[in-house]
Amino acid sequence: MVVVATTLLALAASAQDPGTPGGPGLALFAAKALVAELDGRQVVDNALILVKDGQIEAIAARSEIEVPTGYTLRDLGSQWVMPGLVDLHTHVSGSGINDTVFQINSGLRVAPTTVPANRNLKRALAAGVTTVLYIPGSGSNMGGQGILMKTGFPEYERALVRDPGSLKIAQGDNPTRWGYGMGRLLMNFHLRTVIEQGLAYAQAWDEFEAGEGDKPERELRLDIFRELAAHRTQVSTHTQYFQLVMMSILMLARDYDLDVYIDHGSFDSYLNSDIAVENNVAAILGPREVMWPNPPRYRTDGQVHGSAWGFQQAGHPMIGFNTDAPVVPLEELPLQAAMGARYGMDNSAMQAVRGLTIVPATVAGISDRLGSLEAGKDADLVILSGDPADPRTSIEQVYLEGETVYDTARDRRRW
Amino acid sequence: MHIQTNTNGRTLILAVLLPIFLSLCAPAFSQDEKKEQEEPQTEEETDEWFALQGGDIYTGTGAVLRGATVLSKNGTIDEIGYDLFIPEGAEVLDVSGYRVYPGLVAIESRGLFGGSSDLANSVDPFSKNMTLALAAGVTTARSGSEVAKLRAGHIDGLVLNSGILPRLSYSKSSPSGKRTLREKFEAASQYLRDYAQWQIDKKSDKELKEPSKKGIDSSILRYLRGEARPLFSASQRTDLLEIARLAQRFGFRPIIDGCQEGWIVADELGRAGASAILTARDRSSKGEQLVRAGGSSIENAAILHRAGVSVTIIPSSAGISLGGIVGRDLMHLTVEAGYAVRGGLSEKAALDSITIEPARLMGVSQRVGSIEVGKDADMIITDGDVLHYQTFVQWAVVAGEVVYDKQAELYFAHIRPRPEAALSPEERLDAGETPEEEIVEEAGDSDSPGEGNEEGDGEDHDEDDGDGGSRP
Amino acid sequence: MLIPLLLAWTPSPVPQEAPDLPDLYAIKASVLETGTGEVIEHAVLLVEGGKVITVGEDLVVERGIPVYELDPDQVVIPGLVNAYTRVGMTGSGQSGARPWQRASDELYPAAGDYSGVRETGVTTLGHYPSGNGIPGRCVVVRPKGSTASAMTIKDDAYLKVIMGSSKSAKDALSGGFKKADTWIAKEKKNKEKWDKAKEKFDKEKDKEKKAKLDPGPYKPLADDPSAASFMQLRDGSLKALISVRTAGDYLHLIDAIGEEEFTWDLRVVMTRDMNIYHVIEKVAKSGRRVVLEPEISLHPGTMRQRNLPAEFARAGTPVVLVPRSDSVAGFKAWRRHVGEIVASGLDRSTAMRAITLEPAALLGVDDQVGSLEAGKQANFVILSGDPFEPGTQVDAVILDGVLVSGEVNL
Amino acid sequence: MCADSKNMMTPKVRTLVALALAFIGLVNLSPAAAEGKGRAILARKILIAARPGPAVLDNGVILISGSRIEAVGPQSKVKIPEGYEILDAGDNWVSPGFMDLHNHSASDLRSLNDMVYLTNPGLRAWAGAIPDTAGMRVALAAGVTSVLTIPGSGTNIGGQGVLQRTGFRGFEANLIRNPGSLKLAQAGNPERSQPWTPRRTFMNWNTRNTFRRGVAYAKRWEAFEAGEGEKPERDIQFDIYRSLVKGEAQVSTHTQIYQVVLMTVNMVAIEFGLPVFIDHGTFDGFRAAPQAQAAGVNAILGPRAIQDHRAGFVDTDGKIMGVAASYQERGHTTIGFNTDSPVIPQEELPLQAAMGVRYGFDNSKMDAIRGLTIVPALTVGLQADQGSVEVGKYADLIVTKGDPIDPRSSVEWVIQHGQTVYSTQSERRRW
Repeated sequence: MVVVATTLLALAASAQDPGTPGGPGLALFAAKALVAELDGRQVVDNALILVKDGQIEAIAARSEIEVPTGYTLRDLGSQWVMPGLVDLHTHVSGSGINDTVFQINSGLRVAPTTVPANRNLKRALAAGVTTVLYIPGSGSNMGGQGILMKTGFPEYERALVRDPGSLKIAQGDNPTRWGYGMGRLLMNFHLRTVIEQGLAYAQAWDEFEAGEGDKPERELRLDIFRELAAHRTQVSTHTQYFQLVMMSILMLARDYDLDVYIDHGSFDSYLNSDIAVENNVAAILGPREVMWPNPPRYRTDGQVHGSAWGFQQAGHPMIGFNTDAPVVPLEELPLQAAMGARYGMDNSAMQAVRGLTIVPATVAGISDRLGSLEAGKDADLVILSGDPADPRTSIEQVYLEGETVYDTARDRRRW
Repeated sequence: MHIQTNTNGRTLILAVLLPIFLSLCAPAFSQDEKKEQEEPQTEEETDEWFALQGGDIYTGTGAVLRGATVLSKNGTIDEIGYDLFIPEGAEVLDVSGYRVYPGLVAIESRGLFGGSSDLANSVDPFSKNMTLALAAGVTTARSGSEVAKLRAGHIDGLVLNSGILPRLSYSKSSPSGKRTLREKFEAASQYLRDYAQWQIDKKSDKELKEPSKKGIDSSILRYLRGEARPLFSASQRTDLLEIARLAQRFGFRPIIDGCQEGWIVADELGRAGASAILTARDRSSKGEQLVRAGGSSIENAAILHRAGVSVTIIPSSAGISLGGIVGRDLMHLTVEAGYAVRGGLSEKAALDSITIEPARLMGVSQRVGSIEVGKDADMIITDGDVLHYQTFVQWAVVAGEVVYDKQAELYFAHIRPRPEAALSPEERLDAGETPEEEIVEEAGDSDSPGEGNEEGDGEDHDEDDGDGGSRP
Repeated sequence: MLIPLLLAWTPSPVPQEAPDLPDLYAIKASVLETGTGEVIEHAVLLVEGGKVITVGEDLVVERGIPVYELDPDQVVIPGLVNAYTRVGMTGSGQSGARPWQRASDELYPAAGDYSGVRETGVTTLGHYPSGNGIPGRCVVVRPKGSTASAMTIKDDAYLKVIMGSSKSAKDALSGGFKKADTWIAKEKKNKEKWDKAKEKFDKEKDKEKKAKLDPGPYKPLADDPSAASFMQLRDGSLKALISVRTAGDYLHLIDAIGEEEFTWDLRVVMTRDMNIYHVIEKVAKSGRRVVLEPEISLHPGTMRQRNLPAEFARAGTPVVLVPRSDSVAGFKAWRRHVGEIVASGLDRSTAMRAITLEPAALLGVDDQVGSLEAGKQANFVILSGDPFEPGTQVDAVILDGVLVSGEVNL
Repeated sequence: MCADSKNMMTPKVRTLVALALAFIGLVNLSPAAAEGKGRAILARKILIAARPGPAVLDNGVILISGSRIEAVGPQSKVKIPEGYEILDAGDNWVSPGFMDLHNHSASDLRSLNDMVYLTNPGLRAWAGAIPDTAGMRVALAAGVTSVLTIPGSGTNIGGQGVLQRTGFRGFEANLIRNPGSLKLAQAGNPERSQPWTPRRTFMNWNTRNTFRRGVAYAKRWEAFEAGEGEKPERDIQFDIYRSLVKGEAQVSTHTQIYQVVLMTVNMVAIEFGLPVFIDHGTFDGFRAAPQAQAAGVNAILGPRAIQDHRAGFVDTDGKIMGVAASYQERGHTTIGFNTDSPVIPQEELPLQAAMGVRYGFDNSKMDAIRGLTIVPALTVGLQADQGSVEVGKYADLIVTKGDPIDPRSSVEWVIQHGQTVYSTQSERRRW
């Protein structure tokens, strides 16, 4: 009996940690919790967060709820708590992600190239970045399928959040380097060709599964479109200039009804913000945060226009940030938000924090698990000394599904 | 009625002659001028008279003489007015119903004279381009360092002046170049001061010897003495400012070619007594890193002119182009001037910018650029407002001789052949046409506008409205 | 009284070595063009010693004189004169002014072309030296003879000058005359110096002293060949043939000549878009000859045809026509080409004159050749018909009274 | 977007957006928001430019309600309703906004030519379109209120053009019609740009073959939609031909010398029966004017305005011929003008007409202004909405100091869809 118990304890040793699955509950006291709900609470002062089985059980002001018995208490003193940061444009979870044999590679997947918890990801974790979308490069029009993964788990299965995480489309520039005198018009045509095929393929399957029509022949190349058609995954677009972003919005989102979001929209892309709003296309910005003084077609009269500011001007509510790591080191994701705010983005309603958490989580369709401090969501918590966007702020601890994966008290400070 | 206008005409002429002749700068030129003017006489034994009768004469001095006559003797205007006595054997051209303007002056040209440099010995006076330039109203043009008349069919009496528009460079692209030029100016002005001092001192001390000219740039001395004006090519604000400062510091009047951002620093240029050679339609966007105004502006000519900078206009291409893309070459000098009007320049100033102003810059304003007694009989006869896009030169007269006749040449005879084209411009869809303005302008610089003109502008009003109403 | 001779006409076979004609003979032709513009029917041409004794209509031929009665279709015309050719010449010229240079120095009697030339009916040639600027002097030859002197009719016929719209070209001409002036001045000084010395010598009485003072005979200044040429132009012993391309060139030529007075004619180089028509009146007034090809040119920028030779002629300018291409083949086509511009408006007799007497006059040999008149060389061509008809053949060519091509039967 | 983000625009957010929009005033720059108060414009001279219909109206008034013209007439007759904002143009002239059917510069200029294939009917200029670039802002200030932005002529069929306005911000606000046209370049440029130097006969065969297949594809769809035959497989390469066959888009043809223009008429218009217009027509193209006129092929001419005697083209007997005049002389009655911007700066469109007139185009019936307004509108089938000052059409109007094609007549005001989109009163003159 006792033996059993002890063995059980022994077995659960790792699982003993409070907050982790099977372990006892964990109660965190924090001076401030950046809740970052999509539509609702943003901040809770003197907050109490209950964590159980890797999930957030409850979050409220200390005065409002009792700490259940058996819960381990941790007082974080003056420190803040916030949800783990999400970056939807990264390339550093592995290598070998730019296949440029063909222009259209809707069948390729980055999954087989993934190296979980690698050096880059570890440093990112230490910066509070807990979830990334790992996508193919923009060497070709359609680079392939990315995956959503957590940065802190060394095991692929645990790290994986969703595969396919997105279909990567690159509309201009980089792919043109590919040669053959190919310009944007032809690349655009190729995209349309494969999307039309893909959607037809998806529809054929739907019909078959609905019992109509006979079984379509399986086509790896087009399977991803079944996911897209069912809105189970999104299109992440390498799209920057006005006319490319316009295409992302009007062609991909409006005409083909794909879940698409602007991935690193820069330069004069913000001039599309009104149609972006109309068509519910989120704007994930960076690593270029300001319009160059000398944009390709528009004049700014020498003024420096922040992309985030620009989108905000048209009242765009879904502005997020990305690093395009390694273009910008993944751990500098918060800096992207900081720069957005620096160059004019109104940050009065915590837009910077939202842009690092709930906004990307929402557009990636994982806000049921991630992106905010809400009951039922993964306990991916970042314990930090203050405003996350402020470079002076230091990250003290990072919890992943309740487990302490980074702790400056225990590990050497990585960032 | 006639007599009255006639006298008006005369007073006008007198009124404007004086200032013009006074304004003749540079004694250096007057010598050249004598040389030039003798030539014709030596060749003709008998005087050659030419009378241009009945046209509305836009003298270019502000005066408009309707239905008047210009009489020229041996290529020089002898008399302008009404009921003139026409000598025996004079060649007479009746241009009633047409307009007479001074021949246009192109401050830059390519390929009009056939020849290379040394026009007197290499000109091809029958070249197609020369005829086409005359068809565009150009009767005087600069080629290299020479300025010459388009005397089709002649190789004499051609070159009016040479060694004109000496170039200097003073640009931020070459700081060292700027320094050396500044030093040259320093030295030259120092020399002039010393020389003046010496003039005084030597009265007392005979031994005192003249300061040495050694190492002094003689051309710069000429600029400082106001005997000549240097030409700079500059378009950017900073360069323009620097040149203006240099000019004000040492006291010379620069001519600036390009001048795209002149409208931004117009006042400085005005104070420096600068003149601008520009293309009204110049197109350039400013450097984006600048938060101030910059780049080109359609208002450039107007703003500069308002600031007292004399403006000379030249199209973006100074050659004759038959490639088909029209409106940007020397065949369309008047169109370019039209764009300056679009930008706010007055019609009068626009006409000056392609006649008297360039003539002044090239030191030949005592010969060409306006219709005045004593000047060369270089005139163009048009079927309407010279700045209107539809107007064609019907005849071009150079040195009192018809050197171009639209109907006699192949090129444009078929376009609105003369009888039809004799329509007065008012009958055209043409609002740019505003003689009132000329009169107003001219009321400024001469005592009385004269009834002849007032009457004239009255007419235009009526017909203008009339035409509007009569349209379907 | 006239002895009618019947002669059986047989078309001449392959031209074999032509049988010589007697020293004295008569030619009876139904048509003979003298080259002066006169056309004689039933003409009789009497030749003796290579010269024309007389020519006229239905002249009585003394008994015993061999009479060659031509076929009724055949026509006799003077031997053709090409005043501007280098056929048979081989030299290559230099550029710059070399007015002393002589084409005669490069004559090569054995040149194969001459026999070909003879067959075309051309009996007098004006050879000019090649080169640019002022290439040199023309020599007049007959296409016959084994030595240069045997060929030569006249040397220094004209000085070829090339004029263009350029300072260098104009200076070459006006500068030449300046050279002449300076040489004359020098020579004058030289002479004066000698005269003084002579005077001193003559005055001197003392024998020894006198011996020392003897200046000897006057030695004129070694003459400067190019200055000399321009002095010759002035004194009329040399004329110029000045070639221009455009109307502008002509005006620059007049400008370069300035006050100078000398004899010159004009060579107009035919180009595609010729604008020489601008100065046709001026040229006519100047009374100069003009040398050009029988060519229909286009009015610049159009497809309109212009017959410039006819225009020059109509304006009163004496026209000299030369073959379009300077080759034996060109010589063959010559009459046909002249025929073309006759068809399109050039007066016929002017055309005939333009290839015979006028060029002879240009070369200054019209006293010997160029027309069939008493006392002139018996150079004539027997044609199968009208000279300007395309089909017309050369049946025989007689040069200095001697048959040099084809045959004539009794 | 995904399930969650579908509701990203919660009511709260939406009001926020609306507010924000209102604040930064983007509203006045989108046609949707044009509705509301009426306007009355008075002017000494109004160029109606109707076709068929009058050319000019003196001392007239134009009533605008919302984005369209409500009434046009003499000031003496037309009554201005209460509360209408009155713009008195005084002695200035009012005319319809200009339209250029050959524009490249309302785009990024990097997406003009895809040189991989010779015929690319599937490509869309849309993908590179930018209606309100810095350059086009200047064009607007010159009165150019709509353009047909087309692919380049690097290949025989460059792709589909797009019809855009220039007065508003962003693409959708400015979109008139997409596809606007199919760009066909028969010769002149394509042979230059291919490494394997195809020649005209091959290019013509290849182009013709593409058209044949395209039209066949369209016919199959027609049949299917008429209930005959089964559903054809979708082919976006050829979809444009469905629009062409329906007459919903036209073939805009880079076509120049005589034989090429003739081929445009004979092949595209007559053989395939597609709506097509000449979009250059220069050099000696005018020799085919009678055929073009007979086949109803409009001539949008430029940017070359004259033709002199040139070997290989035409013997003009030394004359310098006006291109437009030459079409007119040969009986062509539907003539417009273009710039091929950026070959000619877009703002110089009116100059093209002026030069046409200068070189002999008969403007006594005011066809020059029509060539910039109603003719292009007719040519692309937009005459119901624009091209003249007539009731029911969009209020796209420009106010000029005088004759609008005179370079001296500056543009003072540009009104698009009833709203002031440019005015020299509120900003420095751009042009």
